Amino acid sequence: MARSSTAASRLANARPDSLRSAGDGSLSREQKLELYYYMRLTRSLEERLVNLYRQTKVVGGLFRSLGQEADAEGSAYALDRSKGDVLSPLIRNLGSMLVQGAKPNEIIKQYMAKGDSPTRGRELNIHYGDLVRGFIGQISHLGDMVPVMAGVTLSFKMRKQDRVGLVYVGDGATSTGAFHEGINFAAVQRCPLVVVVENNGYAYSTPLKKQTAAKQLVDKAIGYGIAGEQADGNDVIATYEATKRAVDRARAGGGVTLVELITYRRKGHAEHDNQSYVPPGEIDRWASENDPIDRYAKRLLSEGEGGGGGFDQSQLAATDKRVLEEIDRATDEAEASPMPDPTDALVGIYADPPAIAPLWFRQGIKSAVDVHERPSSWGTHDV
Amino acid sequence: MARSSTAASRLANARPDSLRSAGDGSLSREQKLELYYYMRLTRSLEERLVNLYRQTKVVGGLFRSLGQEADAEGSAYALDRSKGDVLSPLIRNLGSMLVQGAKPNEIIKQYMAKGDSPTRGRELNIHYGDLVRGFIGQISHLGDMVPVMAGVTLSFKMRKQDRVGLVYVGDGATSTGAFHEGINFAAVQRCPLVVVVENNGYAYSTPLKKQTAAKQLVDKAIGYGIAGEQADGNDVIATYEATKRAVDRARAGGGVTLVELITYRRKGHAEHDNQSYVPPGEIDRWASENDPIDRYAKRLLSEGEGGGGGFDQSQLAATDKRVLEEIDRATDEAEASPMPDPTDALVGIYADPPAIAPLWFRQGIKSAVDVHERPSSWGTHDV
Amino acid sequence: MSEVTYLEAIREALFEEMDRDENVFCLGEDIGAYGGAFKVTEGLMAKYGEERVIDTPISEAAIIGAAAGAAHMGMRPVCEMQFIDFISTGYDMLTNYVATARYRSMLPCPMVVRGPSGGYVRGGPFHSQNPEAAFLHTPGLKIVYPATASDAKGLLKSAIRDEDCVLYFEHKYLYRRIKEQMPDGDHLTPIGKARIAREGKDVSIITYAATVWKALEAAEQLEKEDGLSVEVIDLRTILPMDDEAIIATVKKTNRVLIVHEDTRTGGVAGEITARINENAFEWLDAPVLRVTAADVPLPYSPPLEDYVLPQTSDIVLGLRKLAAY
Amino acid sequence: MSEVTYLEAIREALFEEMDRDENVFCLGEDIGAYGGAFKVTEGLMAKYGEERVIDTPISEAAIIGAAAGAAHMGMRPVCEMQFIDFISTGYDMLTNYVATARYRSMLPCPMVVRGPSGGYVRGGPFHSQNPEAAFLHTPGLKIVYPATASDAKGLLKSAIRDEDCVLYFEHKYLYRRIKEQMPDGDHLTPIGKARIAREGKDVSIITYAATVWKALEAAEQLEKEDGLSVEVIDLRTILPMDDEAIIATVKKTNRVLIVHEDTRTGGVAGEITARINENAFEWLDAPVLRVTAADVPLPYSPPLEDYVLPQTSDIVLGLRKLAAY
Ligand SMILES: Cc1ncc(C[n+]2csc(CCOP(=O)(O)OP(=O)(O)O)c2C)c(N)n1
Ligand SMILES: Cc1ncc(C[n+]2csc(CCOP(=O)(O)OP(=O)(O)O)c2C)c(N)n1
Ligand SMILES: [Mg+2]
Ligand SMILES: [Mg+2]
Repeated sequence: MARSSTAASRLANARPDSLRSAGDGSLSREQKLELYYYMRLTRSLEERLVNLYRQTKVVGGLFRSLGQEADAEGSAYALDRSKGDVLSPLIRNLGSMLVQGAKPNEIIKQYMAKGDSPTRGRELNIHYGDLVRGFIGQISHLGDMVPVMAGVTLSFKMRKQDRVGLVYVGDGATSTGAFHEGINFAAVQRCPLVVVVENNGYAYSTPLKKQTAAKQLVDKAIGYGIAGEQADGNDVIATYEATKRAVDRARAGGGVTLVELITYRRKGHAEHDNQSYVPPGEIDRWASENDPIDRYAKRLLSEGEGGGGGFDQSQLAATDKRVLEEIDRATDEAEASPMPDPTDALVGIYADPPAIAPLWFRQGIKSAVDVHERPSSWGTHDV
Repeated sequence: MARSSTAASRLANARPDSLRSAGDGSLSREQKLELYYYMRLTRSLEERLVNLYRQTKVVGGLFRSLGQEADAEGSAYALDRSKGDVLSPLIRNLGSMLVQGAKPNEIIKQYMAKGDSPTRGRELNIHYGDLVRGFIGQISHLGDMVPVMAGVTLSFKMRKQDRVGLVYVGDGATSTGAFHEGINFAAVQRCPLVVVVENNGYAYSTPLKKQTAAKQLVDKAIGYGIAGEQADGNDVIATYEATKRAVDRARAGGGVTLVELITYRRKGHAEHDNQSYVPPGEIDRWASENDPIDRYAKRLLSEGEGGGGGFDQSQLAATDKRVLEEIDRATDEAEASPMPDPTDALVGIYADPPAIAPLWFRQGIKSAVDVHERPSSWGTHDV
Repeated sequence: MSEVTYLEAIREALFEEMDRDENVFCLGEDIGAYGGAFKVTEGLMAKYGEERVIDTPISEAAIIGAAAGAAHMGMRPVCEMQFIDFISTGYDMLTNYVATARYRSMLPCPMVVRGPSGGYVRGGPFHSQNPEAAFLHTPGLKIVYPATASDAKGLLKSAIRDEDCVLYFEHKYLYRRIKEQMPDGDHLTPIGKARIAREGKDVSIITYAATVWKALEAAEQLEKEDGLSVEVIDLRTILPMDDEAIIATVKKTNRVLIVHEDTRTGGVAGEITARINENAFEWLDAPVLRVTAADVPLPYSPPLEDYVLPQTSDIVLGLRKLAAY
Repeated sequence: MSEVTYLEAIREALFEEMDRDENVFCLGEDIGAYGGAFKVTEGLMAKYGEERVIDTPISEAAIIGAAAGAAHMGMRPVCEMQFIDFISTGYDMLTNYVATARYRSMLPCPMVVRGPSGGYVRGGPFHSQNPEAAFLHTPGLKIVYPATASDAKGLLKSAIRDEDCVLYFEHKYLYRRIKEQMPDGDHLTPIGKARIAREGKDVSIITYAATVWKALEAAEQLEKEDGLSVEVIDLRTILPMDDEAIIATVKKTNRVLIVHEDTRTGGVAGEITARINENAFEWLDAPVLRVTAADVPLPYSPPLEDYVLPQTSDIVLGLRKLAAY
């Protein structure tokens, strides 16, 4: 059982074109269109954030998943929200959060550090979660979410709940001790956990070959005694199917699966990164030949009725339009939102006490910078 | 190259008897006898320590490698001391230190916390090292020596030295984040490092199946993209040969090898452990059927002249005698050694300053417990 | 009822809380079949089974991280570090993930991390640590360190019920050396409240954990030999600190000696001194002094360990200096 | 010579030391081809090659551990943490292995761990940390935290030459905001020596890193508005602490405000307060006070971050309170 996908995992030196092409799973027409919707929503939302970033309305850095929409969305789609499945995204998995029900206005408010954003201005970008909708907010320290999700899924097992967890890590994050300890712990406990390794070729500027000497990341499954799956991360149906197998295995008591999705990070680590370390032509090649939305749209348009496809262009265009309207509304709402009240900073470190007292030099002072003008030599954000 | 030993590593569910039996490498008669000497020295020295422990002359716990002498000694013997190879032992690798030139009197003094022990009473049992002789002292935190040895061997590579490093970890220590980060780092850098995983079936009371879901630990090599070797850890020639292949590979620029040596811990984690968690009969079976010294002695006695063996009983008996004399002398010396001078505790935290000043309430006081009798309610050692 | 040791008190707390709340479970290395390196969890697995008493791989970061994940879902995990020294490998997980979960993500993380701590046992540098100062610096964590058997029980029960993460340090020197009759019923020691271990009026000692007993010995000696009345405050909780109790004793005796077993620089005594300065400076008739371990990794040989760790005689000297000030 | 920024000063130190000693090498995430997240190491790989400027996997514990191993063999590794917040995952390696190597095993471990630290940059809870207090508690480590460009250079060069492990925290807010002409020649700032950043006689501020500049602003304001003369001590080295300089300023002004950007409880200010109490209590005309961050994980939204971190106005209030005492 634990070795069920040795065949897939043996595909040495896999490159997107060498991966087996996917069927269409058993997705209904509505689901297929919904998948398209999430991919488009992710891309357009990030594009809107780029605009806001250029207008300096975003506080801090901006992270893109351009060209990786198929992997986060396809894999998250394999979970069953009605059963209470839970995932934990990383910085390039905005799409997976949207699939679980995160809303564009929340995301924009987070990026704008607004007081009514999900974290009330405490955490940045997409670092937030909602257990009710089934996603848990990441912290920056890579790898740490793997043990956490091992524990989340351990609780499913202990309570005999029919729930599955999914945690994302990048190729870079597989080098962390936390990844190792977490996946091993979950493997021994046979937790219902899917570990999706998004292999996008880079960790910041570091190419895969400086991250690991392994030929392929799915090989790590062997050392943990767990199942491995590998799929073309730019084929949304393939990522869906590979993850679905893993989710089904987890739900059936088969324990942990490591799913390697092979994709490519077309933008820099964050918006400021000029990607000078990328070999010339590489990005263009992926953009022109292997864009996951282009590929999926083509497929939706060309597929015959029998396969559940055969959409026409106007249906996709209507989705694109709907997405933009949604994002417009979200932007308006976010822009109109207030910044946090400074003293909210003192609330909620503990359940008891629910708030701490201001320090003596701040007693009665509501905002540090209102009372005393910030000297011009002390700017604001520019990490 | 990195997969050179896939054959060995594929030996699923290996048990000692299913492992291929070893040749005799290319060891000379003298070397064969020397290997016997080290195994006997290790065992007898530990037996002496047990006596001292029962006499409460040992401070703290006592750790045995009974039944594991073949793996530490055989593997360490594969290093080339004349080239400046370095190893880092764990608690059950006393034998590897002896091979590198550690002396029984040092070991006994360490266990007795003497002032002229290698660490001057600062660290316990075999936690000490000597770079000149080529071994580095471990700390208690399992896994931490793997990154350290990655760095030691990185320096060999940077300086183009013809040296190899070897680090021991137990089956339990493979679960640590430090092990993972260190072996991966060394793998990417192609450091001349051999990682010996001593699989003795238990980590304290925890059996292997609760430590990892992997069928065999050598499988972990695959996930790191490094070579793997597996050998019967109770066959000293087999451990020597497997490790020798790894050492040769490292020296030739072939990078890291993970060597799994399959053995069995016949004593408890430490002397106080009653091994109640061990299935009945298991220990006896290993003791009667698979004692590494018995096996090796038998082999030395039965081998024909041509193979370099054919020793007679008197030669082995002479070695046994020599070992006991050595240990007697070492014990006498250790017993006669002074305890440390209390104020030596303040020396050598930094190079600069070379010593710290005593705290104000200790100024002019040489020994805390001389000036003020320790209340009877405050005992001494009994961890 | 008969007296129970500090160690048995901890075990009683575990049994009672696991009985009370099915969400409570234990995880750690060798805590199940073996009952733990010090046998604290002995009998637990036999009663509650492998699902609720989990023998884990050697992975402190995963133990703590998995506890956090389970705690998010409403479980009440109690993690054992085989020796508290190994909590260092979970430092990131505790300070960055666990401590901030409620604040940054409104996610409760009710869990306990406990383990044998402290020296005076010839354990050497890696089996004798006192890690409280390393975590004092982390808002979002709570830290308790009981000195008596009844507090060992009462604080562990409170820690398990707390809505946040509590680091529960238990002093291994005290495990089998002190005994006490347990209070009746559902005994809870409140987190955040110090205890007056001995009333006095001339000089105060503020301390916690094993050195509470040394402080009491020194106090007795001073009463006998110098006729001085020494108050001993046992903090019990290190974070959040009981400022009220600290200020009260300063106002009463006007002279304070802080004693801890941990090394001096960056230890908890500094924080206490700062709080006294801020809140009760006018009440001080003498400087706040510290008796602590010397700033070295704790050596293992008896003469060295004895020299490095604070002894009763040191406290006596400190008290005399303060009294004479 | 033209002025160089704090960031360029760090880079100059790296180039000079790598030139001077072939045993010096750098390792860290994205420091090579990319030149580091903040471009501190830009140009280094081009000059010294991949062997001496190593792009590592995302493995802080391995970076630190490997540095230790190389240092044992006589190399002089300089580790970069991409953000100093990630040093937490190397906490065990630093405090247990590195810090104790000389003491327990007589093995030198000369290495530097450096990285962008500190807030005021909207970095949120995991890109703004000040980890000095977490390590203050570890004998065997040294800690420096420069406030000026020339100290940034001089301390890094000294750290690389030190025979022990030095944690070198560089404040990312200062990277490109301050500039200075570098002293000529082989400029070394001694480790363990504080600096009088501004002479004064009425009140003292003891601080380090970015808040040195806020302290100087507040001092100026007080001089102008209140006619008070404020002395500002820039510690530069946190461990070992320069007791002499601390005592000297106490004896001079008799009033001390300690300022740090880090959270309050368990921060460095407590230790300084304790040392002042022990060594110069009689010289105090007022309690030692602290202006620090509030005890919360640092939030990211500007109004929150501004509220949590110490501002110049807070220091002004603190100084006025002390002066009026
Ligand atoms: C423990 C830790 N070390 C360093 C970093 C800094 N860092 C943030 S993202 C990143 C690269 C991540 O690469 P990868 O895991 O491949 O994810 P990707 O960005 O490609 O999606 C690094 C080094 C971090 N967040 N955590
Ligand atoms: C990080 C860490 N966690 C826990 C321990 C406590 N501990 C000491 S030895 C041991 C078991 C080690 O098992 P293994 O690695 O298999 O080595 P063996 O004793 O079998 O040789 C444990 C859990 C430790 N030393 N370090
Ligand atoms: Mg990546
Ligand atoms: Mg073992």
